Amino acid sequence: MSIATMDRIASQSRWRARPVAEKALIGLGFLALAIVLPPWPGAALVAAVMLAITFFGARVSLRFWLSVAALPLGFLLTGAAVLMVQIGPEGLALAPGGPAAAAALAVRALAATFCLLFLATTTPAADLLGAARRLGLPGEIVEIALLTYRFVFILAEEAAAMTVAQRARLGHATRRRWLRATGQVIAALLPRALARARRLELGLAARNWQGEMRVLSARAPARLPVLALILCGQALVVALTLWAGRGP
Amino acid sequence: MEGYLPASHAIGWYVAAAPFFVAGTLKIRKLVAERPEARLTLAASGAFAFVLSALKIPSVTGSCSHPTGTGLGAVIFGPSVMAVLGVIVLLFQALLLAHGGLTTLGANAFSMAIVGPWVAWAIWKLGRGIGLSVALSVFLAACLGDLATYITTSLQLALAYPDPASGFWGAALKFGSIFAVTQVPLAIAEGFLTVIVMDALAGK
Amino acid sequence: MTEILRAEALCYRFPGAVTALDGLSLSVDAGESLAILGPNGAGKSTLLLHLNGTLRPQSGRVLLGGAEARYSRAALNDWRRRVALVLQDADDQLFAATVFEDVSFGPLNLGLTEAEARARVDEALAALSISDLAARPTHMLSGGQKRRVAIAGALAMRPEVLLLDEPTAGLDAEGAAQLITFLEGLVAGGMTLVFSTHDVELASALASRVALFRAGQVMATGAVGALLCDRAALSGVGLAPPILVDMALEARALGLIPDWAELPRSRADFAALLATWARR
Amino acid sequence: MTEILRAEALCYRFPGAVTALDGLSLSVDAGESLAILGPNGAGKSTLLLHLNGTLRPQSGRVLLGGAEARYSRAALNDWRRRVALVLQDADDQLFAATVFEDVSFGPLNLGLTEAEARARVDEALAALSISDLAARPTHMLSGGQKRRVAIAGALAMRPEVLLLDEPTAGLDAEGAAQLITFLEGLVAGGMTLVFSTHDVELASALASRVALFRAGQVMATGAVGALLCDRAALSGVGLAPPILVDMALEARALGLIPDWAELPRSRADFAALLATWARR
Repeated sequence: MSIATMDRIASQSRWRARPVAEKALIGLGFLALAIVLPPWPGAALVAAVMLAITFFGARVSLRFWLSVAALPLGFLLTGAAVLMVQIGPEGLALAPGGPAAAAALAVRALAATFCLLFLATTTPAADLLGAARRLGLPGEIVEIALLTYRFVFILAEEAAAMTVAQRARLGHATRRRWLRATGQVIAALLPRALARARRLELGLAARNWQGEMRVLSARAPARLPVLALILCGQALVVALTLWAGRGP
Repeated sequence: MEGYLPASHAIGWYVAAAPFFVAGTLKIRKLVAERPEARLTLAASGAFAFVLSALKIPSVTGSCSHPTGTGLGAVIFGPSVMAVLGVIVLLFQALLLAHGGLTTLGANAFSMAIVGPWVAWAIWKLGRGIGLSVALSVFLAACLGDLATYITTSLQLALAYPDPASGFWGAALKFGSIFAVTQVPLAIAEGFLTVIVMDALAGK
Repeated sequence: MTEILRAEALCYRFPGAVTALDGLSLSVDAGESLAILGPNGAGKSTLLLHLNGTLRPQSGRVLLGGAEARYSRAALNDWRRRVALVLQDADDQLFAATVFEDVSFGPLNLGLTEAEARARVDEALAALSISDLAARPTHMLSGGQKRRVAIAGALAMRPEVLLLDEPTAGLDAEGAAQLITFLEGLVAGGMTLVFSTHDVELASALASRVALFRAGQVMATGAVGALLCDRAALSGVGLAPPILVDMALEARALGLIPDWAELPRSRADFAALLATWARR
Repeated sequence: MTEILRAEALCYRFPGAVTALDGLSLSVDAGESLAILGPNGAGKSTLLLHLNGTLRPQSGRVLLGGAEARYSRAALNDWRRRVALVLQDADDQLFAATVFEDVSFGPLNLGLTEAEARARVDEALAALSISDLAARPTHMLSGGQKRRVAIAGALAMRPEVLLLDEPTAGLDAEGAAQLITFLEGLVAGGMTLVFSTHDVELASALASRVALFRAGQVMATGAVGALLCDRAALSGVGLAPPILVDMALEARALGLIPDWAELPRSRADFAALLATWARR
């Protein structure tokens, strides 16, 4: 997957135009629940709800979602496997509570990953940063992050083109040459990145830049009833979890 | 990855990383107040760090992986700025690539944007101070900065998931040995890579 | 005609590089469309950066509406409001996440209120027929779309003069034709246009006057009809007349066209000439 | 003629983006100069990336010398040695400190000895008349020089086919003319050339055969003389015939040129036509 793919998917999402606050409340709210609530049945409920919202609400492409989810899920398997074993006096052995611990971790991590994937596939990172500024993150940091976002795609394209050019001249023929060629790409990329920064400085000066990066936003404001509905859904998940955990 | 740490640990690492992030932010604010265009340079540097962390490099053992760039970033930009740029990079890794996560951002920032760069920077300074060559200092800084990052990650995981029989240290050994298999060859590769980069940069 | 901009004996040298401007003088009249024509590396972009105060001359001066330009923040503010610049690579100018946000940058820098700025953005997007792109992320635009957004960002400041660096570079025939038609419309509406190019065909299609550049100096200036058929002057800067003009000159030398007849600027003009010959 | 490369029913779609190649088939004969002509975004660059194995088709296949291409590391190495690629932006291709080092990148990757590689580099630099630039740092070159160095880097691998993406983009008239002359020489020496362009004039000057592209498909292929005077086919991809061909077609319609006469490919050809009319 190229760096631009997820962003492309997010900006073409059916839910792209939805207010960021609504999507953030869904994604981040359930993310918090996923790690705060007891994994069973709390995180499992969150996972189910997030899958439903992702595929039936935002209609994210299953094929794309699976291609993105594969990597974190791979990590998850290794991590959970570690919990299955213990190091005792007689060396490596199966941990007594291992399977249960591994399953709990797996459910929580799955639920949390589904929340992140929902956010990442429906909301371009730039929208989230704009919202973070409104929530009080320092303006300079948000501006730098937004400019980073802008530069990321340009530089990624340049790096990709350089890699293609190197491969065309057999730059990856051996591992040693590959490592060397990658070093050359990185070394070529840094001055290009800084030169771009200087050129953008000129370009912005020509647009009468006064030292602050003010722009108008055309984003829809969040709707209170929708926010309330989301909160109700989250309260319901909490209530169900507590009820189930009440014991016999 | 997302959801890997229990809530208390997630919050704890956010709190632990916060002072470094705030210190870096204050430094950047001062820089930007003096030279507004520093925003562009910092952003270009951050984007550079992100793109470099998405490049594929061959590891010594035969698999491929991604460089972390912590050593290179620390040597070029300094560790305090790297704390902020590193957090921005980690945020975009989560949102654009689904690598890492938001609940684990604090923990990852602590290991990759704070411990790694500070260790790399200290070794670079030390190496130059005791008269090692530039190449060797760069190699050690990048390689050990990388390792420090992964040792920190292992310890973070061990804290969260102590071994039922042998406790924290047993868990640290378990997580550490898994990382050792994958990360030691990669750290060596990244050390070589960083030397090549610094060498090529010096030639420009 | 009223002079709106003038460069007098400008010199500029980038540190560690060759001299970009070498005592260059040039004046721009209100309402004209001036092509800065010359080979790559002649100093064309550097001149444009001087004409809106982005670069400050190392010697010489720029006059804006007859008065010497000053470089105080207030003066620059006023200058850039009046003289907008569109760079060759739109990626050097677009920085915001979406098209709408980006175009609003200039108006907000002018100190307009949000409502005024919003109106300006809508107007500029409509002028370039890209209102439908407003919410599109800037990095997902095609080259031609980026160019339009950059121009919209400049027009949203309602300038008197629009400076464009290689406006059709990288565009395909259709994209270039659309842009030329749009810019012609702007000039017809009273805008003053100054654009740099290495393409005689573009100069021929869009300019009313041409300044020939080489090595940081103006070698000649003249009306487009006169200068673009001056083979000697053009070859002095490594160029040749536009194809159709060249062929018409050939025809004139052969006695097919009378000396006083106007030279063709478009395929249609040339086709009309052919029709005349066919009727004989 | 022997076929050297063939694309069969290639499909490629970038995730989340429009389809770049849509069941495209095309064959390249040894020794020809083939122009891939179409508007921006038609899939031209994506095709070139398939022709040297950089991208792997999502369906369809590529044949190299009649055998289906394979994507193992060894097969790719052999493929790319035989089919070299020069990208549109030379900056993406030059990363070594000096011109000499950069051109030696390919030969060294082929596993040649230093002495052999050195000989290859000298030969490639001489072919492009840039031997004097050998020690020059790559970032201190002009746009035209960078393009030549990039081509030298490809030629130093002694490929059978040279793929060029928009070879004259960004060059001024003089730079473009020099490059075209050089590439003509290469073809005359037996090289197979495949280049992408949105410029009919370039296709007319350099190609022996043209493939018209639109929306990831080949709309038509034909000899340059036949296809570039087909107004209907060209307008189907948003293009018009080269200016001189267009005017000659006009003249033919008016009865000034007999139907069987060859259409002009250069200013000299057209001037000769004019001379014929003047003699009548």
